Amino acid sequence: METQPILQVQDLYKYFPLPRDILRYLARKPARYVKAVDGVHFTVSKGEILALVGESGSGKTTVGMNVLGLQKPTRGRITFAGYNVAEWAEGLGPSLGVERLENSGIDLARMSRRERIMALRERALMIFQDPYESLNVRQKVYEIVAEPLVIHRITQSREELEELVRSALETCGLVPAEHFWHRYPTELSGGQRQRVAIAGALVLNPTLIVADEPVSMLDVSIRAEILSLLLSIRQEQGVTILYTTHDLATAGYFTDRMAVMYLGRIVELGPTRDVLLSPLHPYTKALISVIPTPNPAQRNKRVILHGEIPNPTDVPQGCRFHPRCPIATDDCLKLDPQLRELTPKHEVACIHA
Amino acid sequence: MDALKALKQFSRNPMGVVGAIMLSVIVATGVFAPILAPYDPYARVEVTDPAKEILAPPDEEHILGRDDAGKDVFSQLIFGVRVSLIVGFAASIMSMFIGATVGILAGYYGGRVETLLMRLVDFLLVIPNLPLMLVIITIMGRGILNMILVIGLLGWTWMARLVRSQVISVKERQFVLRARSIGASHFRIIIRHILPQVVPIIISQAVLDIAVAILTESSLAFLGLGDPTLVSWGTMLNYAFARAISRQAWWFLLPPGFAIVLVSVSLVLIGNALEEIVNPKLRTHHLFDPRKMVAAVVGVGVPLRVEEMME
Amino acid sequence: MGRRNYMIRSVGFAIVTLALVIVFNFLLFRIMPGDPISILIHNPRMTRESRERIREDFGLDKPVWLDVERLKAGDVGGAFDTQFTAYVRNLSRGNLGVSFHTRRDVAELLRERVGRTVMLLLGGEVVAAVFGIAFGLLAAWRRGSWLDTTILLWALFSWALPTFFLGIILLLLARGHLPMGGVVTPGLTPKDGLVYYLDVGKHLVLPTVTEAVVVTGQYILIMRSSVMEVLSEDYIMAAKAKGLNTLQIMRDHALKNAMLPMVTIFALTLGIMVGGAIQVETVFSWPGIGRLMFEAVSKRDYPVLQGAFLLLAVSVVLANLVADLLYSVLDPRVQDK
Amino acid sequence: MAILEVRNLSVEYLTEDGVPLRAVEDVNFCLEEGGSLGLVGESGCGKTTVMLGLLRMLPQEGRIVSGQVLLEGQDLLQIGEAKMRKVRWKKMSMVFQGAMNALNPVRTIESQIVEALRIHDIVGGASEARQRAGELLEMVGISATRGREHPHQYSGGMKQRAIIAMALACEPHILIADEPTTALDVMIQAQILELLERLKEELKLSLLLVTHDLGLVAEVCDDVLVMYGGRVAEIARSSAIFNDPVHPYTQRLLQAFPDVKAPDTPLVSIPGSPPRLDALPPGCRFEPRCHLREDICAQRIPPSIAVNNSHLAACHLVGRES
Repeated sequence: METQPILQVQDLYKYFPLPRDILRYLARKPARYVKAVDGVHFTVSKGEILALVGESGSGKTTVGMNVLGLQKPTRGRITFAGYNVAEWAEGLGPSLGVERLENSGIDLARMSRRERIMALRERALMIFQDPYESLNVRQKVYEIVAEPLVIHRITQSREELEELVRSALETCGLVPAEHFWHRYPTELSGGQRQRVAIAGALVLNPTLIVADEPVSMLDVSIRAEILSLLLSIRQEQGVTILYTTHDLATAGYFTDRMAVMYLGRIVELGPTRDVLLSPLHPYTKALISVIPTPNPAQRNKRVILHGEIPNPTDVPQGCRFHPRCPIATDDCLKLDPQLRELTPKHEVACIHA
Repeated sequence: MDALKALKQFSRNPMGVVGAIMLSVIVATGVFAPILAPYDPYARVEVTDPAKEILAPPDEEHILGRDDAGKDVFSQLIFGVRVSLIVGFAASIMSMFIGATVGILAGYYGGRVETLLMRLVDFLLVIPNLPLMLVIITIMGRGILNMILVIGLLGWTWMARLVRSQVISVKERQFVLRARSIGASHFRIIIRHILPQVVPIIISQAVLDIAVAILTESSLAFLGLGDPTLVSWGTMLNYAFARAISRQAWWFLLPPGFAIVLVSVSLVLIGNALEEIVNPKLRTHHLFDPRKMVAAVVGVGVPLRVEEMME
Repeated sequence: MGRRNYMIRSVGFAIVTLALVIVFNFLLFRIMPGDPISILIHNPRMTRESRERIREDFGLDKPVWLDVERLKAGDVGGAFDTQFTAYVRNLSRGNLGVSFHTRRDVAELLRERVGRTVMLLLGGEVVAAVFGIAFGLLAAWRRGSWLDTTILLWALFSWALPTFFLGIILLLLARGHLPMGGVVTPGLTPKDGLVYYLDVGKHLVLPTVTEAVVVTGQYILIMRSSVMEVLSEDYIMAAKAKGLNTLQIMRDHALKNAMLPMVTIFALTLGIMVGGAIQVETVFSWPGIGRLMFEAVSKRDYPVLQGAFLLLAVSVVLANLVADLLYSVLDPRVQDK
Repeated sequence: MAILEVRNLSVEYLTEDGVPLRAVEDVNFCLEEGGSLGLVGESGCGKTTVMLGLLRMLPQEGRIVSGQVLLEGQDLLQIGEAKMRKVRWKKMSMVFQGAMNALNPVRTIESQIVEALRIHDIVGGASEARQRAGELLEMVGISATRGREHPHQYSGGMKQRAIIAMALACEPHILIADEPTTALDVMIQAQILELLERLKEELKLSLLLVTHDLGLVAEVCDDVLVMYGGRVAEIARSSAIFNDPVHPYTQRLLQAFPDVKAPDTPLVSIPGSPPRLDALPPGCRFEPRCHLREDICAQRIPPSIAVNNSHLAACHLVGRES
């Protein structure tokens, strides 16, 4: 696979201020923050599928939102197609040396803020967790899929619009498209709804798709279909996919690389197969060991971590995992380990690995 | 939920249907008042028979008798529909627009906009309405326009609160985030994605607001603040209470009162039926003795829809 | 945010609201078209003395808000010697002006009558709350039954009833059985002991019932849907699975949870009840604040109107504050909000 | 010995138009004393309806059309409501799906446990009840002092523990767990699972686990019942279901279930989606999606055929090839 980076996340921090308590405010105590993302970096190549896995509160969804420019990073830089996304979305003007969006001939520097946001929205899209929730039940399938085209003024002609919607729906397996597009989402099954949602993103020919738990609300029997649909989209259109999930098992089936997140940090990053079959970080090891497998013969030793993920307002000193780590030593209290490459392309943030 | 389905659901609610029929009859009465009324409500009728009093109980000429000024009560009653409906609808449309706009802006934008707007709402909400209206109309002068303005400008607080809370829950939903992620502008999100979700609630509240406006108008008129140039039920009652109660002139006293009740009951029945459609939480509950179900078998309670069962 | 914060916030809001009420009340009688006070001053029937007294009371020779001239001259203290500060000063001394009509001190007029209105409101609120809660609970519990339908219809009907008309009907119906108006039969005084109080009680029946009906319907409707919402929660199902019978579930789980929002509702409807009191007192010639306002309206007695409105508004604001504080004590979830 | 036996259970829901819909049809199974049975299926397969039926807690629109629910030989569908209340929690208690909502938000955790104890006269005085509630909380790994707190002060995992403590308050014989871990994170899931397994051994509970998660069942259950479209598809010992599934649905479902330890195995999906209750296929419920379907499958509902004495499958093709 080509290794041209399309997305670079460098030193990303996203802190959410807690609502300020009146008394604290009067006492001039500093505001407290939820440290949702606390120093994350990774790179995604064009056409690659990267899984961001972690439990709730690990910050994986926040990373996705920042990548799309739907939230503004507290600190750090996200570069998508050569542009700083945060500034792009905020319209603060182009940074870095690259002046042109690759292959498009668009000069971002000359665009208004709104135009810049639109240029980003057109290229980086999101697929959501819950197809029952992510579609407006008062819109018909056709309106849902056509809406992005209308917003981005892709075409003026009705026929062309219809054609684009049709082809997006049919790419997503809703054949024939006419059979579906007059219906409301409530008349479709869960799997079909998620296909509609994917078609609604695909119709813009995006460069990047952030898929946030796209199958976790679906029945097991239809998950594979949706995952292979995402795979084929990558194959045929070269779309880069950032797959955020808590489910290591589904991630194992279709992602190239995997980043395991814990409390706002990536603790392990490497090729999916390597991470799942020979995990290096104690957290990853524990996580993999507790995932139930449908095979009673394979009931192996579970490594159950006790306690819960600490509150992201009070991140533990040193290694953030040490309070729950089965192999923690005194050094772990002092050192905040950074990612280092242990085996080729397989990075881990643990001093004991 | 599309309009057709809502209409179907509405037609299943007997109270709502009764209310709708009542209201249509009342509206028709208002529209055709000049045809229906046997006399000019503003003119005193010549009392030819000197044996008869001016304030007279019903007879074959005046089916609801005459008031103490010699005017036909029935005709006044029919023309009174107009004032009630005009004030009710105009004021509630006004408060619907203000309330919905404030609610949507506060709910959608949040932050300072919300704090500011909702503080204003809370302020207006705790100020006792009727005394305030009393004061304002006393100062500004009586008249139907002032009446509409005062009721409309002070009666939007519930609407704003209701819409805001609804918008807050709608805007947290994923399809709104999705709309943002495909580049939809705030305007588009509000109009295309949020408004359709809150319109049912706005309508069901607006219907109730019409009733409130009509009741308020009649109360103010009863307290002597009605438009002196128009026949309104409240004004009729104001006169009747001042001059006819001691003489037991029930024909002058009761009809306008019952007319008000009729209008507001019809609106309340409709509003209640709409609310039951709009708020699905009013539909299921867990306290039920299954043996009664077996006994009753069909047609009890509000059954689930198929989609809900599948989830 | 803790409970303490919530309370501070409520108190803060109440203070701001009170300040706004005062400014608003000041404004209402000066900025409105037709400016009542200037009308008054030009009233030829006024004696010279009372005109002077009003002029002084209202500080009419001074600017409305701020004396810019004196501020420019550096006299900061004097710059605030305005109509508004005069108004606030009078207010803080309990001086609400003098009635145009009776020439009596407004504060005194209000003081005389406030007890009777409070009696009415309190009685009405208690009766309405008891019936509203009981019937709302009953209707929600028996949802879909004829009982529910009956209660619902009654609630909707009473909600749709104009207060004054209900008063008139009761007046007609009770003719000969109960006193038609006033507080007490003329001639009786507190010295008559029990007879006096029984007589007052009799006079109270009709106004209280009317006042209660104003909001009972509303309470029933809100309680009914509140209980119904609670009953659709999972913890009700859990309680049933625990083996609780219906009565226990209603008493131990549904009632308290459904009652919480009612606390706020009780206070909010006080504003409506105050409006009801004006009508009730008018119909039953009950000499309280409401009747006073009605008379003031017909006689254009602005100082009385202004004073009565201020009193009512302040009371409702304070009642809401109490409800807010009570709510924060009753609902354990406040700590999370 | 079977502690709970369900025979020919059928449940219907009434739609708005008064049309009855079969949500559960002709379901039979046994729960062995001290055993554990997993009730598995996808959404809408009727598993939750079966569970609610056992406790006679169906929503207003649902009714049991036929069948027997034998608890220690006694048919629960024949006894009065007052007696049924004594069965609930005392004999059969349950852990709910969505722990967040199964606790009353305005009452303390302790008072909700105490309530269960007192309803069933487990303890005498109030202080004794509180004492016992504390013990129960400690048993599930919550410090007794935190019993005075309200649910919103607990994390999701703690709420689920508290609910388990509450469920075990009256020392029931049977514990029904409906998706006990679904809304929880993987690690918390594992903690809860470990807790359930430990308590099951210690307290000699019989466990009925209702879930969509085959992995969970494989970890916990001795027997597995697979439901599809309101009917039993296959029921067998756990090892048989996972190693030698007979019903095509079970086979496909297993292949569709990703195994984290074998990321190279291809993932299979079942085309189409589960049937809607208002449009059930006339024959085998799985026929429209089945890769092995034959003409007969569309015409006749397949009977339960015994593969061996502990293995039943409702498929026309069972025993064909061999």
